[in-house]
Amino acid sequence: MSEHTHSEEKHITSYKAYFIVWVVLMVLTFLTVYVSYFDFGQLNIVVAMVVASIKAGAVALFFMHLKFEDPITWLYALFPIGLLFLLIGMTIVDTFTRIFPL
Amino acid sequence: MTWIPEAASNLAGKVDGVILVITLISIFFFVLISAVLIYFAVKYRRRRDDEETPYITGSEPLEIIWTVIPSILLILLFVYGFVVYKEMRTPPKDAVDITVTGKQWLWTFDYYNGKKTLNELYVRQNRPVRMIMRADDVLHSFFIPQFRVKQDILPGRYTQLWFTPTKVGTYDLFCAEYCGTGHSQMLAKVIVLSPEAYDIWEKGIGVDEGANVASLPPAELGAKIYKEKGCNACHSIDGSVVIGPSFKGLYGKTGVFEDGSSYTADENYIMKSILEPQEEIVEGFQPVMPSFKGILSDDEVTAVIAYIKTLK
Amino acid sequence: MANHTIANNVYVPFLEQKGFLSWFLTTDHKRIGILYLISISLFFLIAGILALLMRFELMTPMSDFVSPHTYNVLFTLHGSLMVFFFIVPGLAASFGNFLIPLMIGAPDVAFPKLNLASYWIYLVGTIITLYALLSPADTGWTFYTPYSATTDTDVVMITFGVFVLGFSSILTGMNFIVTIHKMRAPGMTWHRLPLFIWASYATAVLQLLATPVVGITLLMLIAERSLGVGFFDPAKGGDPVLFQNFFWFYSHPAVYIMIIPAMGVISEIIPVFSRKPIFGYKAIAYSSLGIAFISFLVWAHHMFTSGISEVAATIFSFLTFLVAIPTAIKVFNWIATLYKGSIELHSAMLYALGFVFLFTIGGLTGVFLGALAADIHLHDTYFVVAHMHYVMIGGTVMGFFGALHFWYPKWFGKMFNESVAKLSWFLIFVGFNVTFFPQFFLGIQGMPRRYATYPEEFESLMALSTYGSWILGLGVLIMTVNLIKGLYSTEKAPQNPYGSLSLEWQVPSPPPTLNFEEIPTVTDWTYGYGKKKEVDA
Amino acid sequence: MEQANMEHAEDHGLHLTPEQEYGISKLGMWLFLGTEIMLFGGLFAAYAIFRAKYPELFLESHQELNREMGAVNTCILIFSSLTMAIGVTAIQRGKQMLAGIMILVTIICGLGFGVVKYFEYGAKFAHHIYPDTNIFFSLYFMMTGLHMLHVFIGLAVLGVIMVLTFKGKFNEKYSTPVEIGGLYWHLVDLVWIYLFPLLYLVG
Repeated sequence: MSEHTHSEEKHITSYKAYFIVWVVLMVLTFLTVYVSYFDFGQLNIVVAMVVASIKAGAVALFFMHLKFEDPITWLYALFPIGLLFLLIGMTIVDTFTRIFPL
Repeated sequence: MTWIPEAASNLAGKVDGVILVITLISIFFFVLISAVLIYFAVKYRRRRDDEETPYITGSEPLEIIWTVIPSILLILLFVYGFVVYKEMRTPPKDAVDITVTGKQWLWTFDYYNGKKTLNELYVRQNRPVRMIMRADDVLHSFFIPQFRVKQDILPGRYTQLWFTPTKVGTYDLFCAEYCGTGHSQMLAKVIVLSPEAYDIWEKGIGVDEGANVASLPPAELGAKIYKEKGCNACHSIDGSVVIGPSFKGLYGKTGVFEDGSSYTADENYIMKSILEPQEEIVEGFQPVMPSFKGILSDDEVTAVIAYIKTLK
Repeated sequence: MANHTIANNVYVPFLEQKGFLSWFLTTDHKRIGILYLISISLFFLIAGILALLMRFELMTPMSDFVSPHTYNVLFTLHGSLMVFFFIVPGLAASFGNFLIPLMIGAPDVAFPKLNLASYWIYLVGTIITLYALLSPADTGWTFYTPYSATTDTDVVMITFGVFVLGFSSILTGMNFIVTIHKMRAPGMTWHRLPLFIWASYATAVLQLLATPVVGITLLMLIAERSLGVGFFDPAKGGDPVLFQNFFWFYSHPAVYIMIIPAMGVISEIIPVFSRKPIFGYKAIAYSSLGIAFISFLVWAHHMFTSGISEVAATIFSFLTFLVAIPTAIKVFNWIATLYKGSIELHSAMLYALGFVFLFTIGGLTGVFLGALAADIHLHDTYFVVAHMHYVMIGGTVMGFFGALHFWYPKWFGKMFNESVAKLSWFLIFVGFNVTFFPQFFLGIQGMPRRYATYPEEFESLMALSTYGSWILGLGVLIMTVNLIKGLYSTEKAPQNPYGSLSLEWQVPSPPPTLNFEEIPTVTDWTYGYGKKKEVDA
Repeated sequence: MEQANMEHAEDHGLHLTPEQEYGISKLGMWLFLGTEIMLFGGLFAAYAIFRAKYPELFLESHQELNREMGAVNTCILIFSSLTMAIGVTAIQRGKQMLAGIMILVTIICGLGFGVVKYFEYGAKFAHHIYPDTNIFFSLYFMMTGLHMLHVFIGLAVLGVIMVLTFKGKFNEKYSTPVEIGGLYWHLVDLVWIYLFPLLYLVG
């Protein structure tokens, strides 16, 4: 099983990098709360979700070291998200294309 | 008995077409696969223990053939099924509406002409009808095998289906979605009348075995109503408690209502229970019985009472 | 693997150690496999007896043996026990546990303790569900709302039991995926893996990612009953069909959790008894992954009449037809493997061929249910009952029995009586067809499922089906006795009675505790049977 | 090395090197995180559908929630994620004391999150808002409740890891449990990153 050892060499992230990510996360949190006080209609949820996804991406990539993981880990990190979109997407397709008689 | 029930609606023949085509294709593939399987198993059976076998690991042309041919067939079948489905789901503009309500465990039908029936659906031959359906409590499903139509009905929202009955006759209507203890008793009859007979029924003159019914003795008529109007879904005649009290030994029995007052099950009590079931609830039972006011005539109520009297 | 050395070379079979704790604290994948095997077999027999009782009641149109309510409880328990306690853990947990490390050349699974924990979780789920039997639910195994939210019977306990079981399934799946990724012996590349491993991998992915959805759905149902929330209650703005969407998002992949391992078993048995390399290895391997993936896309084909939109029904019908393609590929490849083989009709091979035969019927009748117009008529009738049993019994259970007979000597180091095994196969095969083939006709005639009583015109076919169930029951009884008796036989099984090339047959029967004295180095694929031409080498 | 190896091999029943065990455990944890995503996924799907169905109800109801408390909790969780990440790097560099303290801070943050949540729930109940009030609050209580459950599980796991860290069980050569625990804790943060805007901000 020596073939695996190379890819599993640990990558150690520096404290400084974590602080930068944390500052970015805090700024984004402040931003999303601030924006929520204005009414942009449907745009609100879009902005909120985009900001949340950037934050989630930062946490996953740096705090969780996904950036340094092998393709298999990437696959299993992304595949459930794809499935989740499928579940949400298709149930929405069903719910909102029903024809109501009367 | 034929392999598929009588086709008694305009849609039935089309659905049968789909079923038939798939059946033929299935039989073809099934015979092919099992014939080859048995042929190989016999022809290449082990005769000696040291037999040599060739090292064959696969064949790309074969893989492609048996991927592509079924794929094409399957897509064609999908399209065929879809085309018929689309027609089944698109009611014509001239269809008349009947509102169907399912509840544990009976069907009520409200007609466009103001009539209302229980567990009996009257439709006119060759006129398209649209069912606007809703459930009162849990899921049910409106299923008429001879018409090849089925649609679940749900509480809280309407679903629909349509058909044009093409043959005069009486057909079974089943509840096809499991709905509890009385599920298998949630049956109704679909009565397809010729245009003339339908007009008579619409004017309010009983056409279903009118003369016949009148000549029955009350207790026998009551027994008939007990089955046809769905009393049997909730009231047993053998003493067991299903949903409502059993009819066995009911007449003359005494008991208490939920508010504590007591009653004796005499003629008036039974009549009131049939026509205004929500007024007084016997202790230990749920207020679930629908009113049969306007569904059973006075004579019919009398007949049911006479029938209950016979169940000692 | 430099530091892998075991001092003693004395062969100690894994079954050697005795005592209760040596079983319930074991982390040996083979022993855990046996624990699962015993548990699921018990539930199979119990649920099978429930089925016999139901068929007995259905012999006549009236409700004369049990009351309608009891009948409803019977089919609910039969379905729940068969699905959640037998067939979902089924082959994956029992034979998967036993075979995966052996086949890939590993001493154990990646997380042995977690493996044991999975079994305990399974037991806890079992106990909760048995407790729920004090007031058995009458909802059907699908727990459809709003009936499940309103019935007086105890739905919370049984769904909670199933919820707990789900975690057993999830952890097992996770364990197997990691094992297959990380624990393969040197030289065991992906394209040398036995097809059972490919099948187990596909199954594990489904267990891992589909099961949590049913978990949360059942939690929502429990909240509906206990906290009064209204996700599925139209009176509170909820939607009963949403429950079905969520439920089938798991339960359709679950069908493949049940069947894919059986397909893997068949792919192992057929080459060995034909002495031929499996035909189209890559096609079978990738079709397992293909089926697993597509199975996430087809869930609403259980719901064409349930009130989903026409648009959704059309999309799902189309995707459903796609899933037939990889399935067909497998069947064709199995049959092509027989070509020019040297076929021995061992009982395991009979089960494998029976599988191909019955599964073909199950698959083809699935096409009826995938086609929109035909499904409208056939949905929720006995046609569906027959189709499902052809896939589940004709497919999975045949595969399970085949696996039992095939790996029996390896697992226990003993032999069963082969003639009796063939006889029981014959009874099971005939009994099964007599039981379920008439149900296709019942369904086409319009006989709805889950009926405690039924109109008289269906009586003759229903009675025939009941007679068949007796033959089937007798066959299973004989098989069970034969296999249990085999355990007490004095005859020792040889290491490799069938001349298989797979790794598990290269260790003694039963295997030693750590499987391999030394981790093997693999140089060829598993299916190198037959005489190679120079070019191929 | 040999010492560590023997110990964990014993632990594992398998004869794996710490490197192998590390790779195995990490892949296993990521798979489990995939499961968790799907577990919350059902609720997210329900949220998407009911929000699309009843936008006014969601808009109205979400104003009952305390945006400030939610924001404070978000900051707490993000900070705890930072300390957790620092703890992981510390142990990878062999600094057991620093790692232990960082995990302790993470646990304190987690408890703080729980306290804020306790007051939030209390305020809701005081206003007679319960899970059966309407669909929005059903979702609110189920989503945050399930999340809270994960926080508690995470706290228990981190508690054990912290004790072992202070006892010096982990070092630069063997830090797998700390990293695995960290991954789980970050997932708790990840889920909250979505729950916060969905429930508190846009409704």
